[in-house]
Amino acid sequence: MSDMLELVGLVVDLPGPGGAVRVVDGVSFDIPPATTVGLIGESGSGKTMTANAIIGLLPDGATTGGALCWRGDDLLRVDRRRRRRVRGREIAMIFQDPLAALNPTQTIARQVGEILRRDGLDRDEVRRRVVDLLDRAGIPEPARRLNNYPHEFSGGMRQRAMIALALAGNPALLLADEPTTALDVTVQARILRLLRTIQESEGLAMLLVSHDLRVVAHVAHQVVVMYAGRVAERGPTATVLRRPAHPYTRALVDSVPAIRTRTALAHPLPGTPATPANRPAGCAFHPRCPLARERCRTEQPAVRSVAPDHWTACHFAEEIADRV
Amino acid sequence: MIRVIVKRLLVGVLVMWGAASLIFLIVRVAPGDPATILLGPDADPAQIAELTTRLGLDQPKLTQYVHFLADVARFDFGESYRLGRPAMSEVLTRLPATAELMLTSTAIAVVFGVTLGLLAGARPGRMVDRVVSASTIALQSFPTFWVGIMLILVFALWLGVLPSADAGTPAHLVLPAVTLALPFTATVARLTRTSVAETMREPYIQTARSKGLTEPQVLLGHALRNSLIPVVTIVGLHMGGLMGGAVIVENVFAWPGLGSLIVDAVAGRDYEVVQAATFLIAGIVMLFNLVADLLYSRLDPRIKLDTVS
Amino acid sequence: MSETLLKVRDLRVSFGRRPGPPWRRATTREFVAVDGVSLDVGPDETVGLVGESGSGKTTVARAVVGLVRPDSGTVTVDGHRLGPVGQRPAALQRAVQMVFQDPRSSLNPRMTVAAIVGEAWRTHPVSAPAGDRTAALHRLLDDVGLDASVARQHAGELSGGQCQRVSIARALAVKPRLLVCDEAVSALDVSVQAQILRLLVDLRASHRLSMLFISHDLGVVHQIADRIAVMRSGVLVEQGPAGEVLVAPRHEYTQALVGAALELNTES
Amino acid sequence: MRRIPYLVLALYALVGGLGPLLIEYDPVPTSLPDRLRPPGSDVSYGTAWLGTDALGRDVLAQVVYGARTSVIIGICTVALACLIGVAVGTAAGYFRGWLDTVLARGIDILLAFPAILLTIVIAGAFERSVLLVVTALSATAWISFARVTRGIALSLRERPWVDAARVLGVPRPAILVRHILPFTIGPVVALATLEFALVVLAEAGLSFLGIGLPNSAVSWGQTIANGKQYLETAWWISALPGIALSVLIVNIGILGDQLTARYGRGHLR
Amino acid sequence: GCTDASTGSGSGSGSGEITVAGTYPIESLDPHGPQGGGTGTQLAARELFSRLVRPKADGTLEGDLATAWKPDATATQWTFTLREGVKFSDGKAVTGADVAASFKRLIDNKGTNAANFPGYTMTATSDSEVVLKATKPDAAVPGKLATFYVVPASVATTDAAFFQKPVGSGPFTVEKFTPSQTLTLVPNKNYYAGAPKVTRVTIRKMPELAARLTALRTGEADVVWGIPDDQLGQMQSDSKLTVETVPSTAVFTMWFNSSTPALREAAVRRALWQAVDFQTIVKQLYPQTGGLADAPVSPITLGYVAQQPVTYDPNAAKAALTAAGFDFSKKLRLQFANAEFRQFNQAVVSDLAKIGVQVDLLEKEQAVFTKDLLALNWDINFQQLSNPTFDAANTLGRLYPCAAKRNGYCNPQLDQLLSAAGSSPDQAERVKLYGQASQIIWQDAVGMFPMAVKYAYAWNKRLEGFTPDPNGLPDFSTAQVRGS
Ligand SMILES: Nc1ncnc2c1ncn2[C@@H]1O[C@H](COP(=O)(O)OP(=O)(O)OP(=O)(O)O)[C@@H](O)[C@H]1O
Ligand SMILES: Nc1ncnc2c1ncn2[C@@H]1O[C@H](COP(=O)(O)OP(=O)(O)OP(=O)(O)O)[C@@H](O)[C@H]1O
Ligand SMILES: [Mg+2]
Ligand SMILES: [Mg+2]
Repeated sequence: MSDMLELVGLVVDLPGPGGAVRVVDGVSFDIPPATTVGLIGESGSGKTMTANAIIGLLPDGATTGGALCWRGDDLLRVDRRRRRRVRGREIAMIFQDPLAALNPTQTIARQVGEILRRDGLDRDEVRRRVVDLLDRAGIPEPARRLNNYPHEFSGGMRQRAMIALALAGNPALLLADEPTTALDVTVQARILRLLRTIQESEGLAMLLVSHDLRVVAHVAHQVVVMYAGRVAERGPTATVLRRPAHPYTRALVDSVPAIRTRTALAHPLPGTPATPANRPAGCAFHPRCPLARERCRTEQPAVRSVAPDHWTACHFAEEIADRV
Repeated sequence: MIRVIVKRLLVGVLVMWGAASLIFLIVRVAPGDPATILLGPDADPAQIAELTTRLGLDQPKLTQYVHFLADVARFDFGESYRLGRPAMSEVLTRLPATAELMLTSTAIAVVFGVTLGLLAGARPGRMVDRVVSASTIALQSFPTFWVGIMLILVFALWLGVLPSADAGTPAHLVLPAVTLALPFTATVARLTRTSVAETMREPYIQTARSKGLTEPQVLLGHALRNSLIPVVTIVGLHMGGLMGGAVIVENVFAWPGLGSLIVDAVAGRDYEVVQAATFLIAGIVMLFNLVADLLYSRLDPRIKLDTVS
Repeated sequence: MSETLLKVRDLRVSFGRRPGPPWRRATTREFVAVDGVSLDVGPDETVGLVGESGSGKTTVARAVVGLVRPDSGTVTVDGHRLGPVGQRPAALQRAVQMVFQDPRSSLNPRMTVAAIVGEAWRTHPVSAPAGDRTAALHRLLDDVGLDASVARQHAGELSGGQCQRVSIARALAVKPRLLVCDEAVSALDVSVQAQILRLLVDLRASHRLSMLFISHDLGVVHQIADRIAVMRSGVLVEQGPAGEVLVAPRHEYTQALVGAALELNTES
Repeated sequence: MRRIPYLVLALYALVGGLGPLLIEYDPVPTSLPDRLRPPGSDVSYGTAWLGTDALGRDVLAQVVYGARTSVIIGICTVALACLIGVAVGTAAGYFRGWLDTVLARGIDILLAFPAILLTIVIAGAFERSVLLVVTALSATAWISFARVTRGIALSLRERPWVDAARVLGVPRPAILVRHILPFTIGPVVALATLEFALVVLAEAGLSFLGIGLPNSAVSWGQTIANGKQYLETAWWISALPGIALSVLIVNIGILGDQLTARYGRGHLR
Repeated sequence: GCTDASTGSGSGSGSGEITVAGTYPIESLDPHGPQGGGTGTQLAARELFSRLVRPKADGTLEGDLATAWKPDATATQWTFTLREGVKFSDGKAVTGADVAASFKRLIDNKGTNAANFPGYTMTATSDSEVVLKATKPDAAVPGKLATFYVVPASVATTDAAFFQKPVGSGPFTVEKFTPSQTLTLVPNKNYYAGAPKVTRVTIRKMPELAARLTALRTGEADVVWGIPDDQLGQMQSDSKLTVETVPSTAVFTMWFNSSTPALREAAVRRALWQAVDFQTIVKQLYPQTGGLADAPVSPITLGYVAQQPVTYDPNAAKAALTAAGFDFSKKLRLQFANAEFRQFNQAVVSDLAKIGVQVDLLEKEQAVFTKDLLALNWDINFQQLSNPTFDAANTLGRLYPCAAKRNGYCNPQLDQLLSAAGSSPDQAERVKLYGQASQIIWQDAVGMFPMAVKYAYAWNKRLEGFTPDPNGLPDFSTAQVRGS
């Protein structure tokens, strides 16, 4: 019964106009306790769907495959009640846009404390715990803010309230889907710092979904790079960003403009990102890949280890370092 | 808050003035005049002319309009030629019956409509949704008078469980209120359905689910209140439309309300009563809209009546 | 011809009402979004405008193209004072064009790419190519890195990056002197963002364009701007060459901004 | 499943269009000896498959011919209301300013005003005709269109592509026609189906109040209203056109739902 | 009896209350007001007030307030002897002064009934005698007075408050009155002929026929009249109900507008009449409540003389029209006002169409109909003309002289006959003269007179002693609820 979440060949199919679309295709990685795993990839690469599959909130009509091992159970196969128990109490989630993700017609206290109330705590106890949670999430004078509505909070405070809400069920794993995308840079830095503090002090496991490499670089211990619904590369953050073992990661890293220096922008990655709906055969990245050859067009590369803990899905990973 | 209500009431006065002027214009443009209709087909032209003068209807329309406005400002709506009584007091005596009918059917419509809409909207596309959607359209597709007469035949004549026409006891209220409520229920149900379905797509519903709530808890605890916001507006706006249904229902069920008074007044070219009734209805509709807005800001804390934030 | 192409002087914009849902009534309280901003853009120069959300960057941009009417202050191009949109002489109207943030909604999804560019040409016949318009269209699309086949597609069918390229093509079609880019790459994926930035850099040189480039991403601005202006709550707090402002910010707000920004390859 | 409404509407169009060629009917001649015969009876002019009315006229023929009148009234009213409503609504929403203020207040007035009163007065007071019924019903029906399109125009005018067109210098009429109007079509069509149903019903209601179409016109509303006193004894007179009406309205409603689901989201309020 | 039952509840058997489901609204209780001639007001007035004379079901007059009346030699001055000991409901005696004041009030109010008495005056010669002075010989005075009701002398010309709960000398007094909705009556304890046996009469407007008849069959209403033929069968098959029809004074009257060029010639009008098979229409549509008319006035009217029936002959009609140069391409406008006559008129139009005469059937709202009627804005006009006075003077004498300008027909000879008939004190002479006038009207086809109307009444069997009234104005004072 380890507190490690293991994704084993996770598959998510969504109904589309022309039949089911495999938006997550055999994704495997794990989230060890007390570790932050960053999940990056461009828009539509299936990051959100992966996170939603973990918490079990896929859109209507979605079907899943593979396995999600959590505390000895396969979350894809447990009954509805167990699934619901896991939600909020064992695995909690923070959503992208804190304004949209908070119910506009309920007070902050009510929303943060809802899970506690459902657990049968009395009012004063709930109130005390909510104040504590808000305090831990870094909301100043939490007791005075209890009866505020979401719209009366600033963006950063809303996200803090979301974090308090997620912590209310005392989860072991926190899923954060683009938690800072809607925020200003200065606020973003503060929220990221907070997330890291909480993760460290509570010993939480965390999945940080983002398309922003800088954010992941700052917070995550490990990264998983997704492209068109598949894992392209995964490994320790420093290794992956410094010595990518997949041309896509390489290109991503190169595309991020530095702030204090003027980089060249010499050879931006050509083409548009592949989507799960029209995923090229073979390696999904091959149309944009500078290393692509015939084999890439026909054969889907397996995820293989290039170093301890460092995995890639590229036939020619070894050549990448040479070309830099 | 008070200031806003006052402001709304002032705008309301403007709107009521507009409504009153509109009806003043329309009834006077319509052919046929009070004197002729009062005296009936047996009258001779001299008598008609005489009565027209007596009623002050020989004056230029503009003069009449100015007098009308001056009277309205003093809340004097004149006397009904037909009934020989102050028009407004006549309208007011009829108001309770119509109010009873309209409020009951609104209550029926809201209770059933919201329930059905909630059931359907919770899972769009499912069986319940299809059944509710189809049956609500069906409900809207029967002419009100036809439904009314059928209900009379079935429940009063054949089953003999309810009185057919007339007013007074709660039993008398059932058939007319149901007749009036049926299409309205359908409207509310359909609107609630759309609204619930839309709300269920909101991110905060996902948040609620991520707390491990059951679907009914999510639906009632998080979706219902937010979905009701547009419903409240429509219910407020629908009062005018309900009045239209009330005219027919009152006719069928001999309900002693405002609707039949208005129909008779229009037929009898009873200008004063038509004007007083319009004025009153416009006022009530405005009031309902104000109440809807107040309710609105209760339902949605983001909306402050006084938006000066 | 004067030294500067665009001259913004003491621009002040206030809004009588905050944008809000339609059921809200207008309020009379005034909100000053831009307060006394002065800004120059020289010929062939790119000026970056940065600042946090709500600091008034977009408002400045919209004032420059004439979509908002300033309370006071002037906007001049080549020494000609510019009024609001629709009241500008055609030549000046087309001299200043804009690329918007959201790639999808800045194109009418029901129009084909050819129609979108055609509309620009129809509006300003001076800038329309003499001779075969189809060939000219294909040339233009090629300039912005699009395939000729895109011409027949509806805007709704294009990807984000393609949309932004079409937006740029539409702007370029009327041969503007100044391109205002309001967060033109913010909504795009990093790899596509890099493509568009590259494209803008190239076009700037080939079309002799001046640019007012707005972004909240300091890294992006640094890649393209010659000079950078920093805004905070409607006021310009700092202005200077790009390297200087970002490497050695003088104003404390700029310092905070640069400090908060994360770099990919520095551990903090 | 999705096709059913289209099939039914096609069937109605066929019956309304071709029916009159196959079945002859003139509302003027009556055949008193054949009055109030149940469906399937043999009457002097053949077999009355759907029975006869109180003047011995064929109900089937009335259903077939009534389809045309009802549909024409529905279409004309909706078209008129749509034209006025869309023009006023888009203009007000796009141009804002005093036009919008006047419209908003005007709509307030008309909403506060019992619509039935307007209809009763117009329909009751002037000489009956299809045109009058259309006018009376349009007098209030346009409001919904104006409200919906105004809302759309209000939100569309803030769209970047409209701004882009303005920056480009595209003239205002062209902006309205090219960049605003096309986007109102979906919701307007969805609303039109709803209004169509309401209009057809309202015509029946007017006939009930005795202020509907002239007697020479054949419409479902007329037939249903004429049969109302025979609901117990000769149910077929109003039940059969009633069913025809209901089936039409249900199918238009379903169609409207489909269209709303496709285009209307968020705009229909 | 049952005293505290709420007026709204359906009357349970055994209670002395009856509920009357009426078609027409009662808008005003003032019999002298502008609407005094309206059916609703007339119905209420005869329950609330007394008249000098009143017609019986066969059209003959009997004394109400008056016990005797006689004209002078020229019939210009009529003397009425009043009944002794009649009291108003408030206990005050009814005197000659009250009668004279009421008459003055009637004249001053200038309602339609007042037009029957142009320049007439009434004086009270004593407490028990009044004298009516006409401006010219008028033999129809007693009949005309059938619509003249007596109120206390103290009532002002306009006195809305009084007529909310009026004081009268009729069999009933008002308990509650909601204009055009309900009128609740209770017996007048002071009624000279003894207070009625029913404890309460509620006259309620029920505009919808189905609701009215259902209420009757479920026992919620006790009396309904004006039942269409098509619904009569159902009532007759209901064992709880008594159904009766009575001949009325009403006649379907379809005037031709003789001032229209197309209809100026009598031959054309006669031909049109001939073209309609009224026999069949009446038999089919009104098997129980109608009969082919044979005079412009109904058989129970004074002045009725049967005329030669017009036989249906479409061929002859067509020939006559062609001979008269009738323009078949022009449409005639036939106007009527009430949906209940729609079928009849449609049948007429159908018959006319058969010989190629095109008719636009215009169903008009009452207000528009009346206006157009008086403005002669029609070619054929349909009306159901009834005659509350039972005297041809009120119909023939009032509507057919040139001066009346009611139908564009003008015939000095007819004027003369009518005027003579109106002023002759000799009843037989009057009937003869009206017969001659009727013949001219009939022959010249001033209008078509297709049907004499019978009113169908249906009432609950628990109601006894109820007599249907020929003018649709039944009297409830004689009725009694069985077992109460
Ligand atoms: N409700 C849905 N129904 C059908 N397809 C969907 C739905 N939501 C997402 N998709 C599709 O699934 C794929 C993966 O989407 P997902 O949201 O996981 O991407 P993402 O990596 O989170 O992208 P982003 O950075 O834009 O959030 C996309 O192609 C998307 O179009
Ligand atoms: N049309 C408008 N009506 C009222 N207020 C407005 C309007 N447009 C902008 N504002 C307000 O003006 C201020 C400046 O807005 P602006 O859009 O210029 O900021 P920005 O710097 O572009 O921000 P962002 O980075 O979020 O785009 C904001 O507070 C905004 O709310
Ligand atoms: Mg996502
Ligand atoms: Mg902006």
